[in-house]
Amino acid sequence: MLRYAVIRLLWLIPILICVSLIIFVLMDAAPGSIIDSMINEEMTQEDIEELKREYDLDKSVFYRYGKYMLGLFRGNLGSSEISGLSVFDMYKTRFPKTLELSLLSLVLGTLIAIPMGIFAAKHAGTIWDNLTTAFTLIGLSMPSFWLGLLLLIWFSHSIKLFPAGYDGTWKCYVMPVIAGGFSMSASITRQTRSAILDVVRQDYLRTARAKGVPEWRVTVKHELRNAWIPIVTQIGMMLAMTMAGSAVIEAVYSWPGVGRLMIEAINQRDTTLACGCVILTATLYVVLLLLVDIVYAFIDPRIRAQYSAGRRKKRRAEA
Amino acid sequence: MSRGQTETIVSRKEGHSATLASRKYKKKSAFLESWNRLRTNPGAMFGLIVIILMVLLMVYSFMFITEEDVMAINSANRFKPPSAAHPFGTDSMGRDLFMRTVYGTRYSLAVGFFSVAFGLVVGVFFGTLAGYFGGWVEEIIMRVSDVMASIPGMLLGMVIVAVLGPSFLNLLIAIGVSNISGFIRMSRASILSVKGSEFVEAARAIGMSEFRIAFSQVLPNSVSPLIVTATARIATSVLAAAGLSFIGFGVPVPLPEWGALISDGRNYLGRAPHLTLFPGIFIMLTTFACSLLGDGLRDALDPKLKQ
Amino acid sequence: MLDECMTNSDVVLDVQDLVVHYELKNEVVKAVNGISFTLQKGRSIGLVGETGAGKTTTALAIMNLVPKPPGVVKSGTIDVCGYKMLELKPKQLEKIRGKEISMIFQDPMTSLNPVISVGEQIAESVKLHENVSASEAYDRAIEMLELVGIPGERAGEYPHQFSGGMRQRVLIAIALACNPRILIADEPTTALDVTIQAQVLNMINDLKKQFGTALIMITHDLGVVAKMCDDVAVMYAGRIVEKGTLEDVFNDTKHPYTEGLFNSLPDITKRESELKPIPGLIADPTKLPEGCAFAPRCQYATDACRERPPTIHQISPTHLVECTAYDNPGFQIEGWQNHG
Amino acid sequence: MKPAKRSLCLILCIILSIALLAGCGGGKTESSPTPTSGSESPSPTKGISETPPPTEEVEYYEHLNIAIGDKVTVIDLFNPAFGSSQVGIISHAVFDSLVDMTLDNEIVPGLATKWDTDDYKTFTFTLRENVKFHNGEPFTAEDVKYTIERTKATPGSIMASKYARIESVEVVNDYEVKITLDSPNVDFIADMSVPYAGFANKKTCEADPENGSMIGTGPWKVTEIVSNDYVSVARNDDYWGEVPVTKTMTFKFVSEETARYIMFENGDFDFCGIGSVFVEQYENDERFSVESYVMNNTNLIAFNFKDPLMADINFRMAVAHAMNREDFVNITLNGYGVPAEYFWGYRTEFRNTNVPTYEYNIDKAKEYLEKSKYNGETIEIVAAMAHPISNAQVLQENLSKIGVKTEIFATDGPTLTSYTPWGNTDSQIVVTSGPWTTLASSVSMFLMPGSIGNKANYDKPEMTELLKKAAMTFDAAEREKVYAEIQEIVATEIPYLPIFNMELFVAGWKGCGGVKLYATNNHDYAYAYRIKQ
Repeated sequence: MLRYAVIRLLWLIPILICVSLIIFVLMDAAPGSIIDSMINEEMTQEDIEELKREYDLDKSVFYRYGKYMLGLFRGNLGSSEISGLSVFDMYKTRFPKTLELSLLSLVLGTLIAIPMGIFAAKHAGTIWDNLTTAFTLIGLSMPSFWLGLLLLIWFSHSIKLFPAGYDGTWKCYVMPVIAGGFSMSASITRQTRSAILDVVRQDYLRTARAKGVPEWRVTVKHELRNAWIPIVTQIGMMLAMTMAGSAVIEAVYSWPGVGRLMIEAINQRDTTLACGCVILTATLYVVLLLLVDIVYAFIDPRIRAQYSAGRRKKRRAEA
Repeated sequence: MSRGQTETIVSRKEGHSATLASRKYKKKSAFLESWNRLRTNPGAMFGLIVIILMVLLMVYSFMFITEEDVMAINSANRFKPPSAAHPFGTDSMGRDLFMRTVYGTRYSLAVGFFSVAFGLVVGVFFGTLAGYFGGWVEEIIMRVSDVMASIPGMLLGMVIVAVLGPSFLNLLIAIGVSNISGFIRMSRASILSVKGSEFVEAARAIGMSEFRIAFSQVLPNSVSPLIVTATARIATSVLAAAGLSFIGFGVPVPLPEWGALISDGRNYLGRAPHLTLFPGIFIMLTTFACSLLGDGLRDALDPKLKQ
Repeated sequence: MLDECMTNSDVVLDVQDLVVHYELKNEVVKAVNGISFTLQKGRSIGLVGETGAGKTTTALAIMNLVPKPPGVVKSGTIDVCGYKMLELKPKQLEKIRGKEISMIFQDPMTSLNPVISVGEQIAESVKLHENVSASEAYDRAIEMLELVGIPGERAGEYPHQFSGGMRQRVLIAIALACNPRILIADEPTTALDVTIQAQVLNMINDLKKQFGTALIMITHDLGVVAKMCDDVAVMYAGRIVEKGTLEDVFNDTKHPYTEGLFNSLPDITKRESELKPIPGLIADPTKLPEGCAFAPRCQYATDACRERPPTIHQISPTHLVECTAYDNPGFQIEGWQNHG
Repeated sequence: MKPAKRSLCLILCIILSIALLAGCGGGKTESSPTPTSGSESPSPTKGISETPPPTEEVEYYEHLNIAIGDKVTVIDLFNPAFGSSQVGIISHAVFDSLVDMTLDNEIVPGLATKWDTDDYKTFTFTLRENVKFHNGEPFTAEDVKYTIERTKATPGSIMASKYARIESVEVVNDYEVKITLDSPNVDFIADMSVPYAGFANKKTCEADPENGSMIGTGPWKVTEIVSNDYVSVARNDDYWGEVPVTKTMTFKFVSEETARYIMFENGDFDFCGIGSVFVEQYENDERFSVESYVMNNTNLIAFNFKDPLMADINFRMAVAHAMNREDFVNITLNGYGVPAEYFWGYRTEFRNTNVPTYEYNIDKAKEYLEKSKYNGETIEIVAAMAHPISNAQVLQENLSKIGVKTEIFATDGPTLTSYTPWGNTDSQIVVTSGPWTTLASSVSMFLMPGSIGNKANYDKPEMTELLKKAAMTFDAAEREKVYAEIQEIVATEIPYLPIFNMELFVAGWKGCGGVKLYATNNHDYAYAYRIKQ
């Protein structure tokens, strides 16, 4: 198992190199550069030439990329070109806010989704099943920013229940979590329902019932444990996606998260900051997916067997 | 031989030819059968009707609404609430929101369709190669797909639109690219599950080339998960396009894409909520319809799942 | 609390005209159309018939495990050691299943939960019915494994690490963990190859004798019935067409369908003789004919057979047949080469 | 009911309920305001800039929350990122400049008590004594020298271009400094009056390069800054000037405009800039008082002279006559704005009003169009940021009325800057805005060849001569004549076509006051207060 994890982490390095190269080259090709966001009318040509030298913009993009990667290998993500603040510090102040939001929406989403998914699967075909399906489809098809705006108007403008932006109290978390969590819980419900539906026809449930196992225990112990794999995959993917900070939710609620930091970085053509954010998010993403795979092993002994058997090529059922 | 037995032998022979005929008959009906099952599924029908409605709206907008109607500024009637003259009211520049929303269907449908098609073609091609040939081919393709997956979709979209400049085509490419890795993973998984089956050995036994096997034998068998993923992706693509336009990385400003309409209306929410309400409902209806149709297709094409 | 099982009469199971239908969207499958039989303590009965005769549905109905949405128990009573299985509330049912009566299934490959260890799955049954601690239940599970011929230390392993035969043994261990009065075996060996089949059957026999468990053996293999069962009930299209002791049914076959079954068995001693399979296909449960369901395929069928439901004739105290042909006393079927 | 039908109607009723819910819950929708015609003088409401009443009678809020219009990335005189649009507000609070400029353009003493010059080339400032930095360090001439030299050495920092022409800074004694320019500049004193011409302490900066330059001499000291989110300041009790009544303040940026208004109405903010669409709503609400000010910089369009068609005077005249300024004011500014006839800033000195202007006249426009080289091709209008993009769309509509086909390239700041460098030939019409400050000399960056602001690529030797001469003539009356001539040329050659001056609004709760609103957007919240009602 450890060997497998180490290999996956080693793969992180080439991935990060590719990701940073892609972002670096793309950002460089974008019209306008870092100094364009600093220029004001009073500057003359010489000022601009000096600025170009200052930010190595007169040299080729690969020179700058090389310098950036040298810094990276020494473990320093460099500092934002425009404000000089270290990228890691800016990320460090912003990331907890995104993490809080995504974890909260995910946890609440899952707590609602899994029982509902099971409920829908167990009553498949009845009115309740249709109701849940309609609910989840609405959740998936409602644009989260639109829902965010509507919540903003209802709960903050008409009935002054929740604050409109981030103000540190628990109240300001409610609306973004609902806006973000609604679609998350909808997709987890769907995944749970179809996972349980696949399991519900298996023979070993009949064996369990023949053993006299009560229905609730059949559901929790036998059905759910076999349905965890697709559910955990979905949750892992959801968490990985929100690590990037849902840019739209953070835009609507002026949430000081990583999503908005990236938008600002791109708007200001701050390549180092954008690259830094992407690298940190990508690392989190890969680590999270690795965690999901390791969780697979705990859930399903058949997968654990593949690792301990040390077979060279791993064949896990990709979702 | 006693009478009973000859009957049985004869009947068995006829039975055989009958089943042969029925099998041919059966082949045609496989499609018909899925269509029947789809037809009886109310959700899928609702989805199909809404999508057809949207396409009709698009055709209507191509024929009757000119660029001029949609862009004409009229400072007199700004922020008019929904009324008979303007079913959806008017926006901050006095333009009729109904015309703009209807005009906007072409963007969302096009984004939904083409970006998924783009992602599907590229994704499935590489996914099939990876799934079928395995070895270092698979390792490379999967790692590239990991790289693309690890860059958050929204950010990838932003950077691409920032690089190529805001235009409708670039928005398509941006979302298409973020769809690719999903299709690669999905098609690889379904190829892996199908690859082991006997008919692949049989095809190899009669000397078919590996390449032909991959694309003519193995791929058709993973068509149904493909269709289902495609419809689900249409829904997410329409949402992603709206999201990108909302944060200013979507279509160029004057074009009335739904996400952009919501973004225009968001500053006047307190004053004129109808500006964000109607485009939002249109987005929701389209994605809702796509998901319903996707579900319907999944149930129709995959009887095992049908309750 | 449930009253203790009636110990005076030795009847452990009494099924009276059980009718079970599956009501699907646009058709009704009449799986069981009036089954009645009883089972004494320690004896074993074989339910024989082709696939689709309603054998498994009967077994599931006895355990009240028929899947509720499509399945409906139209009528009939099932009396397991005095408990009215069809009227009990789920809570009480759960007390009986696994304790008084338990069941093993056909396909061992899918009947064990793949993510829970074998020992745990056995212990679960023990823990449910006897208030013992978890560790005691686990020890009991290891004992049971040893009993069915699997080394105890493998209790921690998972189902995918066992062969088909071994898994069937685990299922038997699970079923007999709480020493039930009745064991229903639904074609336990069909999925296994012959050598393993014999081992499993012998084991069931030994355990049956050791624990005095009554057995319902569901199979379409007459050889298995001959080896395992004291009584036999031949089923066709949801009804018992012939019922009696092994001796009655095998040597004094009365019903044409039973005769057809025996005729389609190859006889090792007479190689050159033609096999006489029963013509046509098994009756369609959704469109059962008026009279006797076997009439269309029966060579002795008369108009009477086709019009009205077959009459029941009590050939001997233990032997019963459901065939209108016996209305005229002189009727004899051709009989078949005596297998003995 | 058959199960299939039941689920269909279920889905339908859910959709309808969502739509209804969203519809009716959307808050009140009033009729649109009747657009008031752009009044010449700023609207009369004089709310939040009254001077604070004596402290005995009233009780003040101790803490004030102020919504600012853009994010503050960093507070550091030598960091390019400090130059966001809110730099004026932060600098008024945290830093002091040598001299200050009042609301009616009058220079008053700041850190310097006395200053004089004879040739506008060497200036000697006598500094105020016993002025302390926030960390207690004394303010001396050494700090002035250090700040100016370090700013010059840091390209892109906020005052770099203004200090570029300083040749040397000489410390005469602790409280006297002599600054020599490389060439005479009549507006040097006015340049030094901008709020962000502040000074950092040499010793502190060398000791703590990271946050050293956050220590200023102003009435407020920075207690906390979360980059791009908020800045918290506390009162500097031993400030040399008048000490504010409020104890602590927080400047916070909320990007979502609707959320900002809601937080303002819920009391999370005491002051908040208001978009023109909502002005009427707050003016009629007695809980708030609203004050407006007219921005000095004129929104205008530039014709790129490097493009053959744009260089054709007839085409520019056609566009001049085709522009209906009412449309621009009503649509982009919702009626609150001053249509601009002159390229000049709204209150920039030496304003010359007897120059040719071009009234809205479709026929004249068509006439000029016939004479021009225009033959039906599509012209590109490039614009960045919300108001210019809206102006671009109105211009597109106006020009389509006289048969000119246009296409809008809407983009963001950096792309526009990189797309329209000096001497570019790709851009045609650029929607931008004119000189910020009230100094006439600020016009030069729009008309001098080679400067960034010159989006029209205007390069006439005669104009360059006039601009240089203006900067050299010391005598005000003389200078006025030269600028008048410059305005004459601009009006006739139309490199820039003025549209309007924006009227912006800042609202505060009843009992708020003490805010000085400058036409250059560098508002002074240093003495803001709010009385408990």
